Amino acid sequence: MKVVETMVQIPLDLEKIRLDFPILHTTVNGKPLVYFDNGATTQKPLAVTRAIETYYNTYNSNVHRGVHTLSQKATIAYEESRTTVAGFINAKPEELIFTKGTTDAINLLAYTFGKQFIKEGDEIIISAMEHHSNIVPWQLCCEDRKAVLKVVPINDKGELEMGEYEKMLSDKTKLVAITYVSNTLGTVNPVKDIIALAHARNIPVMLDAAQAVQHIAIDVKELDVDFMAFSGHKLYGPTGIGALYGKESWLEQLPPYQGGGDMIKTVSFDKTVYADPPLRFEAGTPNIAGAIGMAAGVKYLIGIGLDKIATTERVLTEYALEQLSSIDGLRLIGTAEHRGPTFSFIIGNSHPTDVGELLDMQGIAVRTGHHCTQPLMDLFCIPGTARASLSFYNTPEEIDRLVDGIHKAMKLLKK
Amino acid sequence: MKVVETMVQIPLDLEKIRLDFPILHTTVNGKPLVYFDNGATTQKPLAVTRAIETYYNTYNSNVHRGVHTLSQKATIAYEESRTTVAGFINAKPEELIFTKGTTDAINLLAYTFGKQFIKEGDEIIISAMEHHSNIVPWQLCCEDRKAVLKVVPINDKGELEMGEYEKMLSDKTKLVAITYVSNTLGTVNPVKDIIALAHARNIPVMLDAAQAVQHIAIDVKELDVDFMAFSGHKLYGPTGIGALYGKESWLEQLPPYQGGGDMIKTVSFDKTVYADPPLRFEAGTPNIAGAIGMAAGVKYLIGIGLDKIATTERVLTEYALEQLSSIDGLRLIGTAEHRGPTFSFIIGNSHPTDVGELLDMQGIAVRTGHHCTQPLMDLFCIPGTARASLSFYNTPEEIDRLVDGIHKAMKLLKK
Amino acid sequence: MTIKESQDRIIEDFAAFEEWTDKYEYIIQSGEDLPPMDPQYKTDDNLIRGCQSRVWLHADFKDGLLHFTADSDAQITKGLVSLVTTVLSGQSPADIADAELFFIDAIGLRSHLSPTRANGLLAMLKQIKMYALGYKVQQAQKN
Amino acid sequence: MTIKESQDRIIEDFAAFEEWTDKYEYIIQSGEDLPPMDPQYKTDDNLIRGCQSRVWLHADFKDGLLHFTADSDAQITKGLVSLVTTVLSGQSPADIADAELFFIDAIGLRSHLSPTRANGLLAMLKQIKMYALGYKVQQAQKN
Ligand SMILES: Cc1ncc(COP(=O)(O)O)c(C=O)c1O
Ligand SMILES: Cc1ncc(COP(=O)(O)O)c(C=O)c1O
Repeated sequence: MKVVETMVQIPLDLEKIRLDFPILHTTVNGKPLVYFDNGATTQKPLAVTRAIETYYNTYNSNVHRGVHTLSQKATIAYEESRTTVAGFINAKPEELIFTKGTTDAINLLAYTFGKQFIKEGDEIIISAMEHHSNIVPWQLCCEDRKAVLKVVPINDKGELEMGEYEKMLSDKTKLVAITYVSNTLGTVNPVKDIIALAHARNIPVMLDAAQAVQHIAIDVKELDVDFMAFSGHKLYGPTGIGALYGKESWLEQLPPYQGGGDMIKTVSFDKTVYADPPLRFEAGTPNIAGAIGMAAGVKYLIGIGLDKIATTERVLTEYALEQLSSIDGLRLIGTAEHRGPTFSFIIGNSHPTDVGELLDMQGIAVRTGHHCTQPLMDLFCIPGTARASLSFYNTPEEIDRLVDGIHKAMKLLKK
Repeated sequence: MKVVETMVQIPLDLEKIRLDFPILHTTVNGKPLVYFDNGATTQKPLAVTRAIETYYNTYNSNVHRGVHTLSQKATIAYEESRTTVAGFINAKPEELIFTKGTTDAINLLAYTFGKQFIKEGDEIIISAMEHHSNIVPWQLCCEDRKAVLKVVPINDKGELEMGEYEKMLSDKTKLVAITYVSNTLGTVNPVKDIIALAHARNIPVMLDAAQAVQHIAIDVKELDVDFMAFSGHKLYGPTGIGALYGKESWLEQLPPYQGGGDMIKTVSFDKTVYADPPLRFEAGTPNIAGAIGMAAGVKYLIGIGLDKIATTERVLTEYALEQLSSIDGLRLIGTAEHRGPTFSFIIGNSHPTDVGELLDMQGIAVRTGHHCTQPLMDLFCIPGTARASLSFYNTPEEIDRLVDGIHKAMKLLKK
Repeated sequence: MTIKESQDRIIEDFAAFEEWTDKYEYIIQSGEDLPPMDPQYKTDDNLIRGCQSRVWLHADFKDGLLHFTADSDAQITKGLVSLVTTVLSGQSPADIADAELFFIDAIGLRSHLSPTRANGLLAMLKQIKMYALGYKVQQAQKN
Repeated sequence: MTIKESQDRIIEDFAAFEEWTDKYEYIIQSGEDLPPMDPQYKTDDNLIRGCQSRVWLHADFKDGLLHFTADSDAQITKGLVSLVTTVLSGQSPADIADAELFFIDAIGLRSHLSPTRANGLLAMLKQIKMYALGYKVQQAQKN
């Protein structure tokens, strides 16, 4: 597949789209920036920054319980943002809790679900490819509730061992918490099967969709998933905002997480009555600008077309895979059949940091290190990887620059 | 005190300062906006929105552990923001944890301090004038730890009964958590005495400074306070960001709150080692733009001069107090000797909502309701109040418009 | 008068007002004109709790028609409650169930129907519709 | 050569480079020229853990002078470590303690000293200073 061929298959006018992202036109170390660290955080279209600016400059106000005009406007915008983000995954607004991000969402669930449903000896299932944010909250939960954390192993390609998973499910299992897409390996997990197998035993499933919502159109009803967590900042939105989706029937059963303003019906020193979901789980002044910005990001994506985004990313993925695989001495970590546009690699016995630095000198931003998946690094017996994670606004030429950059780095590192 | 006299005493060029706040030049219901809901959230100077915009458009990237240039820039900016906000209260950066806001900060403390130090039968002291955010987390903590929540009463003027407080302190007391400034009554509490009395018994004190940092220059070292919580959005900064200050010696002793990326040293499925404070308490991708915006807001205030802000607000407070007190049939709720620019009032037996709505029709934004202090409302036997809360960017003429507005509302409501 | 007619009349009244104060005077006066609610009906069951103000609503079914008595602790809400009950009281369950209440929007007080307002008015309207539907079904079964 | 002189020499070497690649070639080559570290010194005690790469540092005190041997698992870090030990090895504790390491900044690699970089270089420099101070105090007490 040549670059020209590849470009023909891309259904988006990338040059035009890139105008929406001012940062893509900056330079790093004297070279035009190639931003391949989208797995860590995506860049923001002007639609997002402008929505935030408009909010602050024209209708900033605290939400809920205010009768004055600005407060009404801000409340309506905040609640409409909830509706927009919920609609994006085909959920009802009542089923969408705004959180600080994926990590906050998983902690919220681990605490409240743990408190309500997890008893001594119970089991929670995660996988070997989880991000620390989907490991540590469950470790803390299991420690607290004297429960057991079970880990689904993966094969050499970085795919879940579904047979092992099936065997792990038992009457002791109270929750399955697994990532939809691996942030390190790029693996897209068979979530439908994961959910079906768990539901066959009436076990609820939480998906860590931090690396999924920006690449795959998700319909929570069709998936029949019970809980799902994701971050705004990886979805072309602001930092400090994210969401936890939960089926109404589940959310109703969960006790509050944080206490404070907005999450209560009535407070007295003797007895406090909590509000219904989702407000029950949103204590304190929410990240109003964050929610508005997140909704603006979601609307921007819908405007471009989720199908076109998916096609573009598939083409880029194939091209990158082909190009990277052709580099002698480069080892891809994660070669799953079903994958997203995320490529972890190591070069000979080079340290990923060196590779990252030499690419940075050429204006190419990749992440290096363990990507918050230390257990996975231990499994592959490597200290870390360099990771190029792509977005629909990346171009085939940028992939060529990466390949050239890697060659140059290899030469310097004598690999 | 007449309006002209008052204006002479104000050391700031308000007209010039108001140019920094675009929203102050908008209209509501056809009248120029008078924004007196600063207690709920303050408006944002251009310095803040521009800092956020610059971040997103020129160096947006995830922080920590990145070697590429953008990530380095973002990390440095994030950590410099920590230094700026810490410096604002004379704390060391290691003592400042970024949180979602005051509510998040208090919940963080209630959970971690509770887990580490609170046992069955222990006591935590709060006061009768606390915001729900400084009540409910302690209720949840006491419920969890089987501890007892003690409430310092207040007098008719809305001042703490310091004698009662002193009597309440005992060997069972493990923590005092009290507000610095009441969001409903405007009362400024004698925090030095509160801290001295607690420290005499080696009891740590947490201050809820959500309504204090924006009005009073605070030096945590001089105060010798152990913990302090505050919000960015009430300090002319963005929503979704705030801080918990904690003395190093205390923070070191606290277990983690949320689990996830960034708060760990090493993770394995067998054993996870947590990072040192403050990162130990900042799981997941932080609100990077929020921290940068909060620091920009703090720098803006320092640029204006905290002393000038304090003087301006004192003059405005005196003028407003005089003008409001002169309204026949208006009852101030909260008449403490030491007070900030926050005025809760009721008019005859009118419902606060009616007053709020009629003021809104005149372009004047006040908050109405219980202000998240239901127990306080119960104490005063009222359903709520209308609350005008001022900032240094408000003017004496705006106070005049409020007074006129109240007269008009009274006429319509026949009070 | 039909539900539509009495709404049109209110809208007509409001059309004459030049000042927003006239509008509010009218609304507040309507609240004062509302016949006092029998204390026995001011029960928790009849209470519709908004976040800010409270509304009590009681329905009577007589001779095939629904009659509402209501109250609120806030004057403006009470005025609006009064207008709504004036429009809907004495109508048949079927007519009430099918009615479209356009007058609130037309007189510029739509914001009072916003779920974010939480003054009880929206909840009261829902409650009225529920009563009406209930009686409508009941009558249909009888016939 | 004094500490200042060897730093000046490195800066001079770098001044000749036109391309960034030349700079990195030099650094990486310096790493390769670093005498291998005796495995017995590659202990956890001597390990300085950065977030990304790791550095081992061992100090020997002989005839009033400090000698450093070091290693890193990353080539660029190792090169910088090599330059630093070349500059500082064989100097007196007092000179090392007082030394200002300006060359890293001068050759354009200041970012490697950023605490956010966490590649172990900054921590290594701190460790070297601590050794030097320790021996300096020790010597002062002896005299
Ligand atoms: C005294 C006080 N404490 C706590 C809070 C809660 O702050 P936030 O909503 O920003 O978390 C507020 C703000 O409403 C307050 O006024
Ligand atoms: C798979 C996965 N889960 C969870 C997270 C945590 O997301 P956040 O840092 O936004 O809370 C990330 C992001 O790093 C991720 O990639």
